[in-house]
Amino acid sequence: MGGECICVMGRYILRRLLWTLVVILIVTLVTFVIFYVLPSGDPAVRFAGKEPTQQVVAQVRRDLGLNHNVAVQYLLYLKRLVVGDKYGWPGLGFSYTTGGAIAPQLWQRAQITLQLVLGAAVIWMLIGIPVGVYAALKPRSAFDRSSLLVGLVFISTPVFWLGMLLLWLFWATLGWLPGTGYVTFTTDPVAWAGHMLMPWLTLSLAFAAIYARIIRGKMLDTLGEDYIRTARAKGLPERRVVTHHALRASLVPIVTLLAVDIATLIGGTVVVEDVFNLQGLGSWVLYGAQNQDLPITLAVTLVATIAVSLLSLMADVIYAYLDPRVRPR
Amino acid sequence: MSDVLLEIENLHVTFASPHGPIRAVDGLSLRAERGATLGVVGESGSGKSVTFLAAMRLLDPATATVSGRIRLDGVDLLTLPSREMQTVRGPRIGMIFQDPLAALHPLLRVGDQISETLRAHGDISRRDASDRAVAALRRVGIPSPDERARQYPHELSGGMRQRVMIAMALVLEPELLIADEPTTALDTTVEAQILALIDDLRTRIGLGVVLISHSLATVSQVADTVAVMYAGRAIERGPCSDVFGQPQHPYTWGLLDSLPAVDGGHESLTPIPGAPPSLADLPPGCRFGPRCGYRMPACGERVPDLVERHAGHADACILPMDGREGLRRAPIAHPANSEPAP
Amino acid sequence: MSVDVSILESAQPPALGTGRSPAALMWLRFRVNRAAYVSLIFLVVLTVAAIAAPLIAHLAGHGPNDLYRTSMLDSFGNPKGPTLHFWFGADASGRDVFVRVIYGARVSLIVGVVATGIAATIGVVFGLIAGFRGGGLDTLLSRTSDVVLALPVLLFAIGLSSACSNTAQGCVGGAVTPGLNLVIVIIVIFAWPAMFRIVRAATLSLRESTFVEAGRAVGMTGRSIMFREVLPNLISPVVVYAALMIPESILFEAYLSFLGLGVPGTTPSWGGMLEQASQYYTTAWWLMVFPGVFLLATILAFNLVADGVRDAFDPKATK
Amino acid sequence: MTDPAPLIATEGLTKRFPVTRGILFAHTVGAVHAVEDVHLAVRRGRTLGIVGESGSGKSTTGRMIARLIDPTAGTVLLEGTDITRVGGAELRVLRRRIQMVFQDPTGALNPRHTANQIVGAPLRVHHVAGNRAVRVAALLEQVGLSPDLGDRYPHEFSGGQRQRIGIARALALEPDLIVLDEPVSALDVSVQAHILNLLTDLQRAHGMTYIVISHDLGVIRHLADEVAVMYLGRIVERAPAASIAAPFHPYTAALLTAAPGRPGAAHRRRILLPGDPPSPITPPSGCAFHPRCPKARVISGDPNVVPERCRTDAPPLDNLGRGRSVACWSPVATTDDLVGAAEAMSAAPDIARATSD
Amino acid sequence: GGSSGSAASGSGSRGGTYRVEATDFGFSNNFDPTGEYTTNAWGIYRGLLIRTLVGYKMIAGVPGNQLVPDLATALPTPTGNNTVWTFTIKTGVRFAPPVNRVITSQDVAYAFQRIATPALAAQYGFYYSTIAGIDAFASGKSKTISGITTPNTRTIVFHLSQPTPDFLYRLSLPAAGPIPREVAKCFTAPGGYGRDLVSSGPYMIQGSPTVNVSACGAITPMSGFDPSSKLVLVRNPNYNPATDSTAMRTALPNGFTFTINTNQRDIFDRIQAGLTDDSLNAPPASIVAQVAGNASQRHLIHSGLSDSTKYISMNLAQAPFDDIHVRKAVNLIMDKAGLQQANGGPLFGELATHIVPNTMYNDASSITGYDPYATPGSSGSVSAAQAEMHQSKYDPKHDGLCDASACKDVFTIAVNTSQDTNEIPVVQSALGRIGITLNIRALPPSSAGATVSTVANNVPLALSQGFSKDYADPSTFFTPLFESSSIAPTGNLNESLVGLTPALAHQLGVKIPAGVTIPSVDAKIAACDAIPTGSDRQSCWIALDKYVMESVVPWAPYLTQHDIHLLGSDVTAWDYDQSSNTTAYSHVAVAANKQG
Ligand SMILES: Nc1ncnc2c1ncn2[C@@H]1O[C@H](COP(=O)(O)OP(=O)(O)OP(=O)(O)O)[C@@H](O)[C@H]1O
Ligand SMILES: Nc1ncnc2c1ncn2[C@@H]1O[C@H](COP(=O)(O)OP(=O)(O)OP(=O)(O)O)[C@@H](O)[C@H]1O
Ligand SMILES: [Mg+2]
Ligand SMILES: [Mg+2]
Repeated sequence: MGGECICVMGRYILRRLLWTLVVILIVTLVTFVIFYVLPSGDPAVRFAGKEPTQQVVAQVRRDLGLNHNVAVQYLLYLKRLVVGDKYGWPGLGFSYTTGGAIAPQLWQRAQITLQLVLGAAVIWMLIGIPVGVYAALKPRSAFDRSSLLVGLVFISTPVFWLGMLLLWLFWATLGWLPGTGYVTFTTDPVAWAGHMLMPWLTLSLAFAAIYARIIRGKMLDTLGEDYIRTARAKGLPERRVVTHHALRASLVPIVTLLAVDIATLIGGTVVVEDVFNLQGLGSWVLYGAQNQDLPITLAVTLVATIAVSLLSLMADVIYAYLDPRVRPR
Repeated sequence: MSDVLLEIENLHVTFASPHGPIRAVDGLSLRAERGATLGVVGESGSGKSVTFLAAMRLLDPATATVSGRIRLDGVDLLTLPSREMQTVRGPRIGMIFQDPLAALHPLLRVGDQISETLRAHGDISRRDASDRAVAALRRVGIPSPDERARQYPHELSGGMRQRVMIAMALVLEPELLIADEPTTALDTTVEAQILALIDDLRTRIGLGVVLISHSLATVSQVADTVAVMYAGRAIERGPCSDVFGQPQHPYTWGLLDSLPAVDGGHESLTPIPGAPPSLADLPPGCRFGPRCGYRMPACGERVPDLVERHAGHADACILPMDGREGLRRAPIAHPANSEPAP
Repeated sequence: MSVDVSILESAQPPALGTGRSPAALMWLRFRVNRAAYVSLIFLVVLTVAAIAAPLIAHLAGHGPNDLYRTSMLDSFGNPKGPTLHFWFGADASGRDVFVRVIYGARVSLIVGVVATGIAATIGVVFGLIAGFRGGGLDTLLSRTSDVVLALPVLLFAIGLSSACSNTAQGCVGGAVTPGLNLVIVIIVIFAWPAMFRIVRAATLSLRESTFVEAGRAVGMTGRSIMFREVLPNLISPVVVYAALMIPESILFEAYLSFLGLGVPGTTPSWGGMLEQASQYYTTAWWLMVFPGVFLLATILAFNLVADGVRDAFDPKATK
Repeated sequence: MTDPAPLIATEGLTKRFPVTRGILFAHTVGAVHAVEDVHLAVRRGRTLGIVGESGSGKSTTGRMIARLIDPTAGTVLLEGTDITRVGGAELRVLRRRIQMVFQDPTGALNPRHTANQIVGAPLRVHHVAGNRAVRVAALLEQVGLSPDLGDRYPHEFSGGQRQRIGIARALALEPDLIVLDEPVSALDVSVQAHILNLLTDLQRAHGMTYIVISHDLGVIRHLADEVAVMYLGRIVERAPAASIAAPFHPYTAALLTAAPGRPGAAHRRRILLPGDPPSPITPPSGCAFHPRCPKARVISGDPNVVPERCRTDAPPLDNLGRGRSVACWSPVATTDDLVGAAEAMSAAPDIARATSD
Repeated sequence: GGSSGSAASGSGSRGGTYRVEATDFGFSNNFDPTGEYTTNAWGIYRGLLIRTLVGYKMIAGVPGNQLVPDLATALPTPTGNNTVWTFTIKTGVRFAPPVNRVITSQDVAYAFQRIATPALAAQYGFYYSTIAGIDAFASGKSKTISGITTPNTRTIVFHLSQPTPDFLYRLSLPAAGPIPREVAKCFTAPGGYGRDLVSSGPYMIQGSPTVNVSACGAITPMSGFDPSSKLVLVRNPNYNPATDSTAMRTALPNGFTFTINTNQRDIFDRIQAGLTDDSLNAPPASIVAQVAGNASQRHLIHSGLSDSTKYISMNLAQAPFDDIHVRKAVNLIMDKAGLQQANGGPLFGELATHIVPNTMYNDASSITGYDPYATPGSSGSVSAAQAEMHQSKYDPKHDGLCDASACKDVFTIAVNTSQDTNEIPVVQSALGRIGITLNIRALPPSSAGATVSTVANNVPLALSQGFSKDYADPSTFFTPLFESSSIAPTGNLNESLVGLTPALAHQLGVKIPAGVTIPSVDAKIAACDAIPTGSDRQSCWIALDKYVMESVVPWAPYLTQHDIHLLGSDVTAWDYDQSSNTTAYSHVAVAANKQG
């Protein structure tokens, strides 16, 4: 089975990667189309200064590659993406508004977003799993009910509002935590953590609640499974039944969920980054879209799409590894 | 027969539900003996599974209230501290369930699931445990057991999964095997294999077996003693040949008369009228009374006890002993020939 | 432990079980859930208040866009906090926050209900067709929903809002005008795939169910099976999921408005008010607290109702 | 044996379900040989029983006859007319003549429709003239349900009652043929008897033709005039119900002895077939039963050896006269020697292994 | 104006570092002077890094807008009807490391070659379009710009193809500063040179000396500048104060740091705590209010009156604003005091009553106090506005309200930044009083700009428009804003379409309502623009300003914003650079002893 399994898996992964490519093509195309067909501004005009002559505008267009029709521009973009440009590989071009190269900024900002998302993920898992498991072990108890209700409050809280509330409380009023902004870890680890703490919390509370809910449900389902009864009937200690049999089965589906959530957040922390002034991918794409800076928008879109596709693929592979039933045979 | 292994006395199991208590088991008494097979039959919902889950203390204490006595070799399991109960489950009583796919952990290799049992109940090295697991698989007739041990439940066929379950239940060499509908999910030919296997193990290692089934035929094939359950109580109990040969309780009569014969013809069957009572709303007196063709006024007054009338053959019916056979041929009355909604 | 639930279900007291339509049963079960019931009452009150907003404004003596810049702003244009006449204080333009909060309920409720309604309808119709008919159409719709889910929501929202905002008549030939309409369009675009997936999956399994086969066996046409046999059985997942979509839509509107992409500031909306609050929250807490509390309470109420609806439809879910 | 005028007949009925793999670009990697070359015929007013283990293709055969799925090959003949490919309006007409009752009484009823709606559906679909409500009430009464219960939903009925509703629906159009797919296997014994009685009563009253599918020989022998035994998609034996007790096919023999008989009846010695039924995706060569066949071992005299012919050639369904046919190269005369052979096989490890993979 | 009291302060001493923080540099061309077109960059260039032939004293008020020689020895007198301008460059002015050599006339000429190189996208290259031969160079037809000659290393002569009286002002823009070819030639894409800018001023980017300029491939960005985090300036060792004057640059601090701190509130907290000195961002009104209310802190607020006008622009080709009475009524009803308050109150700006800010007129006496639409308290007058509206064709009922459907739901573009958002309700409420209701789209600044400046969008009304000078000649307002020739399909600044002719309208796809003639001021602009700089020219512009306000009425101007700076307590000297509308970095000083 081994060899064939790997081969089948490989083919499956290849197919998924192919589909990822298709999605990337479509998503970037849509981005292009939104940018060109719908909006109002001509980036060249802005680039060309306050009182541009038509020649200058034309020249800027040429420089920005805007003189070709959309289809050609798109193809050129793809080409540069594949073969690279003067800023290296992949060819992501330069910002229409600042003239700076995209790629180095992208990595820099991706780091911040990644720190934000991963930190938040750790927090929400650390809160969500124990709460969910404990609630499932004591269904309908006071803890269960109150965790459900508190969780629902978290789920219902708009992230930006929570962020503002935290800032108002812990920064503006109490002065316990530093305000918005970002300090690199290497500069000052304490300041780094101080600055990240509120964004992490803001991002993770709703997820913690959602995960607690999901884990509680999965755990309850699992605890109702026949094989848990079997484990008990074998005389296993309750602790082992819970950890080894119930938790294991309950957490496997969480892997997929986690990967997809993290992936979605990589392009989706806009609001938190906005509130906390973090110069990550989210605030960048907001900037790019609001300023019609297509290369920025495309770069973030690309990263987000790739993150979603690859992480969900990874999740599926891990899932297949953890759950023999879904391994391709 | 004196070698009583498991003795259940006046067992009551009540489930709390939003619509009032559900009396799933209601004053049940049973006995299982060493080296013999006790067959427990009854329609769906009659309390067969609950009884033995109660014996294993596997019911959720949050919803189920259990009272009465369940003695294993004279020790009351219901009062045992839960740590000691863990040493009963597995080493002393093994249990297998209806749907072997659902009853095996889908994410663990079958060999590991067996050796885990061993490691939980004794100081045994990982290696020895897995060797013994393979041996257990071999004993239940699984070909190339060492390969199978490394497979996952979904990779095995139904019959094989049930064999794994049996191997797992027996690996600690318990005295009692409780098999709750072990063959319902299996094909006819495979069912025969499994029943034969259980029977074979029983004779070979002197195991006590409780075989729970809703199929009279299945039970009749392998059981030494049979208990017929109805609405949470045993209404007839006795040696297999007696219970099926000279059934005493009108309900047993009804069950047997409902069965189409394998070699029978088209003649009309005689079904039991009505449907089992709601456990949340039991009728007064004899639970079977409302459906009974031989009902007497006294039936509605008290719950008849299980009384032993011949050697080892007991029933819970108020009808006078003499002339029961005659009655069976000529029922007194016949309530409406349709079953009401539960 | 195996619980024979069918017995539990049918063991309801006869008063519950007989002669009542499933809807009535649902309602009975819903009412048992106190949190959901209270939430529903809150939402009803909120809806009434939103409808009666002009009346409330009249009673308060301040219209939603009346400016009290001499009395409620200092010389720097900073707003003043709650007073006897301005219960929730004033915003940075000197408008009555209380009245605007009440008016803001309109946007949230309309968005929640209308966007969800449209998205759910699209999702159900597409999902039903895709799941039932299968084939190329299914592939097309499924892949489309995949791609939509892969699209960056915000970028799309920004693109659409800038595209539709530069002329008086909006975009797509005037079909989409900025503001509430656009917000609803954006929400619909991103919300239908989830419903689509749920309905499609449910339809796929229902299509294999025996009663559908029974329908065919008695000679029903495909369409009749789809609408008479399959659709009624989708009510439960659809209603349950739609109930969950409402708070999500409201939240989404708040996000869009917060980012300045939602309804115009002249229409009071909670998200828009909170956007303004984001400039002032360190000094003017009331701008943040009141609309935020209402937004949270409304979303929470919808979530609780959704939970209640789910429990009512599926008593097993809560355990 | 071909009947002079069978109501329904199949010729070479075959169904293969493609086995696909892949998510994005699904491709066919094989086929489930669900039904292979099935010939059947049932005369008007008679009952054919199909028995066999799970996955042997009973339901698939039934569904093809009821035209719920299309055969891969072969024909279904209703009164001699080929109905295999009819569609549209013709199929609607056909639906009035062939109806089906399903195994799972709960699943077969739409939980969102009342009993009246369910039973009335065929009348509505086929625009049957007359007062529908009256007709539905009559149907419910016919199957032993009070018409008062008509506005209840399926969950408010017991299993037996649900099956009655299913039967009422099948009766609504007064079909000539009813295919009953495991009509009682989901029911408790006491309820099962009610339904079996109902079915016999109805047949007597209306002169309908039944095809009854079951894995329970008791049910089959109770209802059927003729029995067809299926193994891995093929009919291995056909016999009048009365004479099936003396089987010719070793599989039938094993089935008969394995099936728990009526309690109290004399026990036969069981023929314990080793292993599990093979996968219909890769059916064994030759006679599909040969890996598990004790008779083959009796012939060869060695539990490890199967005669060449069994392994290479599929035996045809031979007509042995008196309504009996069997598909076996070496039909059984007595079952006694099979018991021993089967036991020897179980002991021979490599065979048990070969058959269970 | 209000600036005088708070602008210049203290004298200060040498040393220390002047620390500035900003949420974002917002550079438009990555700090490459050839294309960089932002106020903040210009302020830094002028005060610290780039010396142009002519410059400013970088002080507040009208004097700050007067040209003075910088690199040039003197202000030249043009010959040939303002077409020939000859400059002599001071001796001993040297580039900062790594170039280190004396600045020559070729370095100035090279700057113009860069401006004329299309690939470098000089964003305000249009100011130099009258230099003879610049187009030929741009199109590659010529290797040099024929209109710029450098007879010797100290002399540079500009020959213009047409009279350009304000040419001197144009030479004061940073793009016209000297650029060493040996370094800049390596940067062929827009913005690249910004990271290796070679200073000619008293400071330079930190790390300049370590850049290897021997070969293009060896050049690395200067370590002191990272567009996303910081700009650090240190003293230029080659700067010779003798070539400069303290009137222009006192250059007291030892260095400047411009640091990105994305948290705006934090910046002002730090300023108040004395941890930093200044910000490129304006402090929010809430903070200013708080500081102003505290007697001990009030002195930290400084400001200068920026040379900009904030206005509501009306489209003369769109109903109902095609009717001058409506436009006048809009001016009369507008609650300018309310708009001022929305922007933070009087501290944040003075009411504007006409087009060009007074500080841009050398002698503003004849226009100071001019307010053709004066209303009590500047809060708008319903009676006056309705009386005006009464005369309009859009008031058929003659009730003083705009009754016609054209006045309902007038499509309006607004800007969604915080203060501009605050203006919306004020305008809406004011216009409501004369019967005009608005259909408002509040967009981000760049989209709003793009939308309004695309003629085909036919935006009737645009709120929160602002215009600020590039240099202190009123032509920088009138020409782009009101000349018909500046109407362009996209990027159009003449949003009111003043001077739109039917032919042009047709070409742009705009419909002029029947019976409407759109006034033109082309001739008037041309006439003023032809006058050499001086008081005649001024008077001409002032007359035009009044004419536009009374007879064209394309705008409702309302605010000249104050550029407010909250300063740290270490700042001992500060002034406002009127020419750049920023802090006068060349005149600031910090308490050196308190900073290391
Ligand atoms: N956890 C539980 N909570 C409430 N009721 C329960 C629970 N478990 C079992 N019951 C009820 O107890 C009764 C007896 O159930 P039990 O499972 O013992 O029946 P059974 O005889 O095993 O039937 P089957 O043949 O269907 O397995 C049923 O009515 C069932 O609904
Ligand atoms: N729609 C289908 N697609 C693929 N395979 C199918 C399909 N329906 C049935 N099969 C396969 O065809 C074979 C025969 O199935 P069928 O349902 O006819 O068996 P059966 O004899 O009725 O069994 P059971 O007693 O379990 O109902 C099985 O292997 C089954 O898995
Ligand atoms: Mg059971
Ligand atoms: Mg079947």
